[in-house]
Amino acid sequence: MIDAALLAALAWIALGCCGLVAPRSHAFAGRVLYPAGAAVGVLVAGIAGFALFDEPSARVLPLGLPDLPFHARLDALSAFFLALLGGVAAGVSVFASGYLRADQGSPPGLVCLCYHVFLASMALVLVADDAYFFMVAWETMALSSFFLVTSDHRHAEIRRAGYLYILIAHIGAISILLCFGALQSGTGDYTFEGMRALQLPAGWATLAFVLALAGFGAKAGIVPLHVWLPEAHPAAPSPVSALMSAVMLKTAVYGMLRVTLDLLAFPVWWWGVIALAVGLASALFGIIFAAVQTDMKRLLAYSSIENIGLILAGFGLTLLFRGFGMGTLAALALTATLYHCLNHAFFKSLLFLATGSVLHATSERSLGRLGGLIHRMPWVAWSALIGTVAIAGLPPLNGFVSEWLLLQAFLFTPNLPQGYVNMLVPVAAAAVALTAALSGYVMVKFYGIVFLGQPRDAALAQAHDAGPWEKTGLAWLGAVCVALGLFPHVVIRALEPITRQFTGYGISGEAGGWLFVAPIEPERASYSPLLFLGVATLLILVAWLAVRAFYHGRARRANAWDCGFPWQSARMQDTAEGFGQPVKVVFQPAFRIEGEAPSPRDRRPRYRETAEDRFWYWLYLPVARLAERMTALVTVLQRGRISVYLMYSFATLLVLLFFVR
Amino acid sequence: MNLAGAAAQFTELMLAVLLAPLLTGWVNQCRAWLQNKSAPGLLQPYRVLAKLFQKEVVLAHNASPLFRAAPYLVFGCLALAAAIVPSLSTGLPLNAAADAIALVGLLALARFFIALAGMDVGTAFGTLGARREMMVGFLAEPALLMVLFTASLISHSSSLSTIVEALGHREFVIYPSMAFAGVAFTMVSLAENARIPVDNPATHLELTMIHEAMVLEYSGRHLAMVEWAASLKLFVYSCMGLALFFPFGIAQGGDWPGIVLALPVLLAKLAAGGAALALIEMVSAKMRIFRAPEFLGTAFLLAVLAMLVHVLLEG
Amino acid sequence: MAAEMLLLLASPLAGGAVLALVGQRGYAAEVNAGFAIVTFGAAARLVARVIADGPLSAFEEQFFVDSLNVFLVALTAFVAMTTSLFSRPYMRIERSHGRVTDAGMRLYHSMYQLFTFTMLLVLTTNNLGVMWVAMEAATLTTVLLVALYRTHASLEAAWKYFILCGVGIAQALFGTILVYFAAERILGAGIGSLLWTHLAAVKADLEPTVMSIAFVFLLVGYGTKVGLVPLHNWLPDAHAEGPTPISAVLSGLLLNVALYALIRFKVLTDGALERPFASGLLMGFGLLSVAVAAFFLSRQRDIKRMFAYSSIEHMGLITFAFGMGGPVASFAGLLHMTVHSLTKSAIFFAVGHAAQKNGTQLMDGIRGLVKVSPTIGWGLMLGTAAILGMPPFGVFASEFLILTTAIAQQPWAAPILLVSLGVSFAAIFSKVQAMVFGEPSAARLPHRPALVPVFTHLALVLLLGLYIPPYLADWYRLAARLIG
Amino acid sequence: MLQHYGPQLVNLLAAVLLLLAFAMLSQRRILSLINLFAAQGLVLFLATALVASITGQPHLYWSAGLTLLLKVLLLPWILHRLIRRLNVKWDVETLLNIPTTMLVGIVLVILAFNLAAPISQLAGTVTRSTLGIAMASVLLSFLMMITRSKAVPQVVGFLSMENGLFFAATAAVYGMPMVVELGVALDVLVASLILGVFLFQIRERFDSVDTRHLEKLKEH
Repeated sequence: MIDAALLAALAWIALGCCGLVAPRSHAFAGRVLYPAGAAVGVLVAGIAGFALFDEPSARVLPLGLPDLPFHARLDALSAFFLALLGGVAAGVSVFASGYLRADQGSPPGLVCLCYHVFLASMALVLVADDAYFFMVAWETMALSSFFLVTSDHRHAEIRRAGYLYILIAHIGAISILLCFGALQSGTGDYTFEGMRALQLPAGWATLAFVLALAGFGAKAGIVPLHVWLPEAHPAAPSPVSALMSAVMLKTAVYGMLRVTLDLLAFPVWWWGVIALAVGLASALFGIIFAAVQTDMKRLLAYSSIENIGLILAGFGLTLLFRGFGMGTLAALALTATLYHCLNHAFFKSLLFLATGSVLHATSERSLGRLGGLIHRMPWVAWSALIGTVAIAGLPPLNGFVSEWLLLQAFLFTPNLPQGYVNMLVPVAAAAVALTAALSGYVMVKFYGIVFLGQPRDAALAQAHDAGPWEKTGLAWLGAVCVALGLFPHVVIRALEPITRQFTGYGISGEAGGWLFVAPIEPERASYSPLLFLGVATLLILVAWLAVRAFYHGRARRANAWDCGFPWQSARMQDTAEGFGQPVKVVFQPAFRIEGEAPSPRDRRPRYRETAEDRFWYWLYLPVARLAERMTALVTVLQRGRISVYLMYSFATLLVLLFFVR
Repeated sequence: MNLAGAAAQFTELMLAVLLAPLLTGWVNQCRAWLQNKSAPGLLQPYRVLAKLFQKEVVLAHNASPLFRAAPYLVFGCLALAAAIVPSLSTGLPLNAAADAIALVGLLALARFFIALAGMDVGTAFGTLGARREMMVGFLAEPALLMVLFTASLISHSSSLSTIVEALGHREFVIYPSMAFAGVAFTMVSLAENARIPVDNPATHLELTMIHEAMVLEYSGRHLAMVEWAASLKLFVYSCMGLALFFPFGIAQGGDWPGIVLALPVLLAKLAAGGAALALIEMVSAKMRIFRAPEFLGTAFLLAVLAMLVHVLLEG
Repeated sequence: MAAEMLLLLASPLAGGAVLALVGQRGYAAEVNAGFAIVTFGAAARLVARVIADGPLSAFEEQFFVDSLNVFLVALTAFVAMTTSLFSRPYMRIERSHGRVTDAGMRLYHSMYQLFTFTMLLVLTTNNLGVMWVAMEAATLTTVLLVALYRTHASLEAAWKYFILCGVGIAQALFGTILVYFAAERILGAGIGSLLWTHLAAVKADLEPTVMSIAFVFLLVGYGTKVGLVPLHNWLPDAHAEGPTPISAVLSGLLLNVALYALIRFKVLTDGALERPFASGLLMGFGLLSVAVAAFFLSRQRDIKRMFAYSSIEHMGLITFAFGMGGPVASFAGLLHMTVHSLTKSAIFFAVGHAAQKNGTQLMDGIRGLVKVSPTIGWGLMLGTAAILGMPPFGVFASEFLILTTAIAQQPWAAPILLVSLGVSFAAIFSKVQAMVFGEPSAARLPHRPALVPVFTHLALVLLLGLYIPPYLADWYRLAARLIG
Repeated sequence: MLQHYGPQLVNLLAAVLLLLAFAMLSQRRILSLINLFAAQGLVLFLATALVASITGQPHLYWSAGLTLLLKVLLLPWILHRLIRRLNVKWDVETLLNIPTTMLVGIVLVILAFNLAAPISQLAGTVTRSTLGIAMASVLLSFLMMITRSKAVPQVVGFLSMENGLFFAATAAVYGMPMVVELGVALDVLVASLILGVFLFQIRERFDSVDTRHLEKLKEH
């Protein structure tokens, strides 16, 4: 199994290198390499599917440091994320083969290389079984994705975005590195086996946990380390943003789970509280900011922050239950977490690809100039609708299932032995509910403004639907979203090995047969998407047929009525700003709002309002200023006068001599 | 699921679908009485529906298939919701298919599509209505969820029929948390059903309307479906409220005699509830649209408070 | 043994003489490269011998090769060779631009060989006095090269280089005398008490006070050449103003060699004092250098100057690693020495060509390199990624080991390292990204860059990141055990 | 006789050396600075020769001869020519005024003696007590280099530091092994030649050998 996985990663790298054979040929890369990459993706998913129920298999490669060859291991957790990677990569690669065109800055062969190295490095991150291999794969992932983000490096803002991304990624990587240092705590044994065996004292364990949270959080984009995310995702080509948001963020989640649940065999309940708090903060922050965005890819990027926040909340809940030794509930929370990872991977990549098609058709990212595309590009619109319903967490699609499981996990919290946590839980549940509702709001805004209504720009009349490759990719991802929504019991059973491995329990035993999902026991809670969808469809059909049967199906086309307003133009619809206004009003304190409103006597009234991220002003700019000050400080050392330089060494000599005495 | 259960389920569903307009009519009549106007008659909603079904549909030029599908979708969702809520009896087949959370999700789904339909034609009022509807939604939905959570914390289950059985068929206990939840639920259902003080179903006043603005472009059978769905929504919420806060006389496990007994009880409760709703609408004034968030925020906080109270006093 | 040693030292010496005699001819550069290649061959033979039959000494122990210095010998010879290959076209272009006179070229070539000779002498000699002499000679041979362009800036840089290093090295001589003084009381007067092997044998009995004072003088002396803060002031000037090949060998080799001398004495001192006195000092100075250099980076405008500061930072990191000691840290330090000199010289090669193409060393004047010349652009980008500790390059391997050991053994140092590495990454990457990407500022120049050395070095660094050959590893291990 | 008075004579010479170091520190005129340097060389030569005759170590005679040749004759001659060619005979203004410099110098001497005291106890040589003086003169030359702003005095300071080192070697350990002595001497010679070349180059670039002109390279 592990060999197969490694070979698949190798195949990806090989495909990438093939890109260098004909670096300037789009046809070769697009028609040969990317489809092949997609095939490898399917293969990876298959391998992982088998490995999920298989015994963990390990392999030591003759690479790496002398005393530390590359250890690779494929256990249930890795297999799960590997399956996620493969499944998404398949769809995205097929899409990419139709998508990547001549207008990028870097030659296609180079992009192809970076793309496949990116995929391979993510796969290697998931199978790495020692700190060095992990870090190598991790940073390779960062570097290759950086080159992908800046592949169109002619624009200054894209370069800036890439820079911000790689900087935060690198600092995060250093902190992960230090975390591993704390985990091996001077034994010099960097393999995960060694770290598992090691029993760290509480202080070191907590240090490691905090470092891991910070390091992986920087990659996952948790508040306040999220600032790179809304910059990098719009900058990158859409397939890349899809991969980054769908899979790369999940590798960060994987790392968190691996370190905390696996390597740190040291359950401390209040770690869970930290993770829960950070996660909910990120979730609310992300969705609130998504609501006021005017760039469709930025909007999706912020919603990624939200989803990562929800995942982190589930993770925190897992830690909480685990810390209090409640195995079944921990298993439930962990299932919800992983399930949401899976869902987010698919619907978010679907949506990013859809925005990519829109971007190609209209070369327009700003919501203010889109609209009515459901007529021009129906295929994209309908597949995007699936993604939208899913991400809004509405039944019967997949987004709802994971949120349902998460809320179930919350429902069973209040018999915790810790009073304050009991108080905290209802609030947390409320935050989750609020987030879910807001995501519905955001998605109505997204879909309604991009695809519905009248075109806000004359140029949109020329918009064309996506090509066959892109359609295939979208269809695949959409289909998976539906399947994940309709057959949750399958997924839950697939997750059982993982939950058993880390919590000792599985929840699929009570899963109430093939029709119902009942995580704890049927009379506590149960949900059956199939029945749900079946009855709903039945009712809808009956209603429709009845209406047709008893009455008529006549319809006449006319101008919209709109309370009889005579002149209706596209500009009378809500803009993105307008649609976000209520959220801006309700959650005012969250934003840093600047703008001017026109006075009644303005000749040419102009309205401008920007809602900025406070963290820039709270965290990042101060840090930059501090560094600036330090620089000014050390600069004094290098003033150019040779006597002064001599004095430095003289003083050093004297001071040392004095202390030797 | 046995055949009897299926039959009971079907009865409950059809009852809801058929009685929903009647409830709307009843509420309007009560309101008219309280305003001592002459009431339009109890069956007026049915007449309206019939008329609308007869009329031909006028579609805006750029109305998409989504626009045409939405009314049926919404109707279907709410009918399903009506089937899920244990109005006559608990333990029916569909109760297991969806619990409280799924019910909220179902209502959200309906809202989602009607809002999209509102934006589809791309008129000023349509988008305005959709925006306001979603604004109401993103505060009302979690509040409703929290109310249901309070109930499910009490009954250690999120499945509605278990909740009802726990609340209704055990020995009588006073739950202070349910008081908070009740207030919150009332506020939420006022907002959700486009009632005063949040919205006014009777007017088409541009600046204040929410639901009406959203469905402004609908006509003919589509409008009929939308209206019917709206009254279904009112019916569902009423039944939900009654099941949560007055869970008496609801049959168990779909046994026929129980259902036969439960029917008049339900009707009585609905009549009382409708009257109460009309009374509330009478005594309160329509508030500015930007007060709505505060109103709903209060409801949300009350619901959360209800959970806290439960954890504190009853946990 | 003696033969290889003789060849190793004679080849560059002869090269210096020959090139001084023939003067600037068309083939001088080739001759230069030829001698460098011969030297490398000799080094390779020597390495083979040492791998075969362990530590060796020659000429009644005046010369001594163990696993610690043999790999530095190999490294030095190798980088000297590649640099000579690089300097062939580079200096030719400089000449054609008229920045260098014929006399200058003659001086350049012969001094280049002599410089190689002195470094090899420092590395191979067993006699601490000779080591000092050779170190001073290394300064003397390079100081004229730094002033090669005869511009204001280059003269100033050379003058500072000369005075600061001269004074520093004088302190080192005093330290050496003190060591001799301490040794003489045990081993008796005469040449024997200056031989490192003899001293190492009796290091436990050396007089602690004397050794500690001696080490202070030696630290200030050789530390100046290593470029430890606050003794570093000559380094950026000399690197920025000298010809690029010289910057490459200065920062790639000379700093290593000086650090090597320091390590030899550190071993003696820690042996004499029971407490880790020298190690503590090394750690402190190393950390200080890392932190200060990192903050210097962000204000640089001259690209070579910036990378000079990054050399200070990396030497600090290596010094810190040796100060920590222990098998892992010392191993990491040696590895870092290797990969740093390879990477940094590669970067200087690429930078040299970039500067030649754009006609300026100021970073604002260099834009869009990947457009102008993809090879140079990617060479610079990858080199920078490597030097900033991006895997899968070798620098990451050593930094990985150093940091993970640091947080386990010296937790207090971890935050300092974290901040410094973050700051330096931010500074260097932003500047290099701006130079490599974006719209180009300069037109293509006719000449073809000599980028074989660049990519050879980068390939080696990549290899070291992914796979360290077993004999090399054993070699590092032995050396690490030697350092302790 | 010599065995008895020799060490005392050496100590006397050492004292003279220290005196000369102070004199150089306080000296303003370049010409006399060079002469003082020559005198220092002479004292060094005498001391070395004396130690050689006391201990009868042959290689010390060699180094004595070397000192005479290099430090007393060659280098002063080179320096004289240099300043004649560069005609920089004028006074040297110091960065730090003379009395302060003197005070600092005294502090240095105290520090040096303190450092040397324990070591001198260990020394088996008759001239043990002079190690402190050697160290002091090294530090003093260092101080002199710091306080002088012109190039030539800095060079002289550099060379006199070398003298101090030689004296340390002689006094503490009866001189380093021959090969080292030769190497060091060679280095010093080459260094001073290169310095000469430099001074001319600097001169022709900056029309002055004031190191204050050499402050362009710095961080802004």
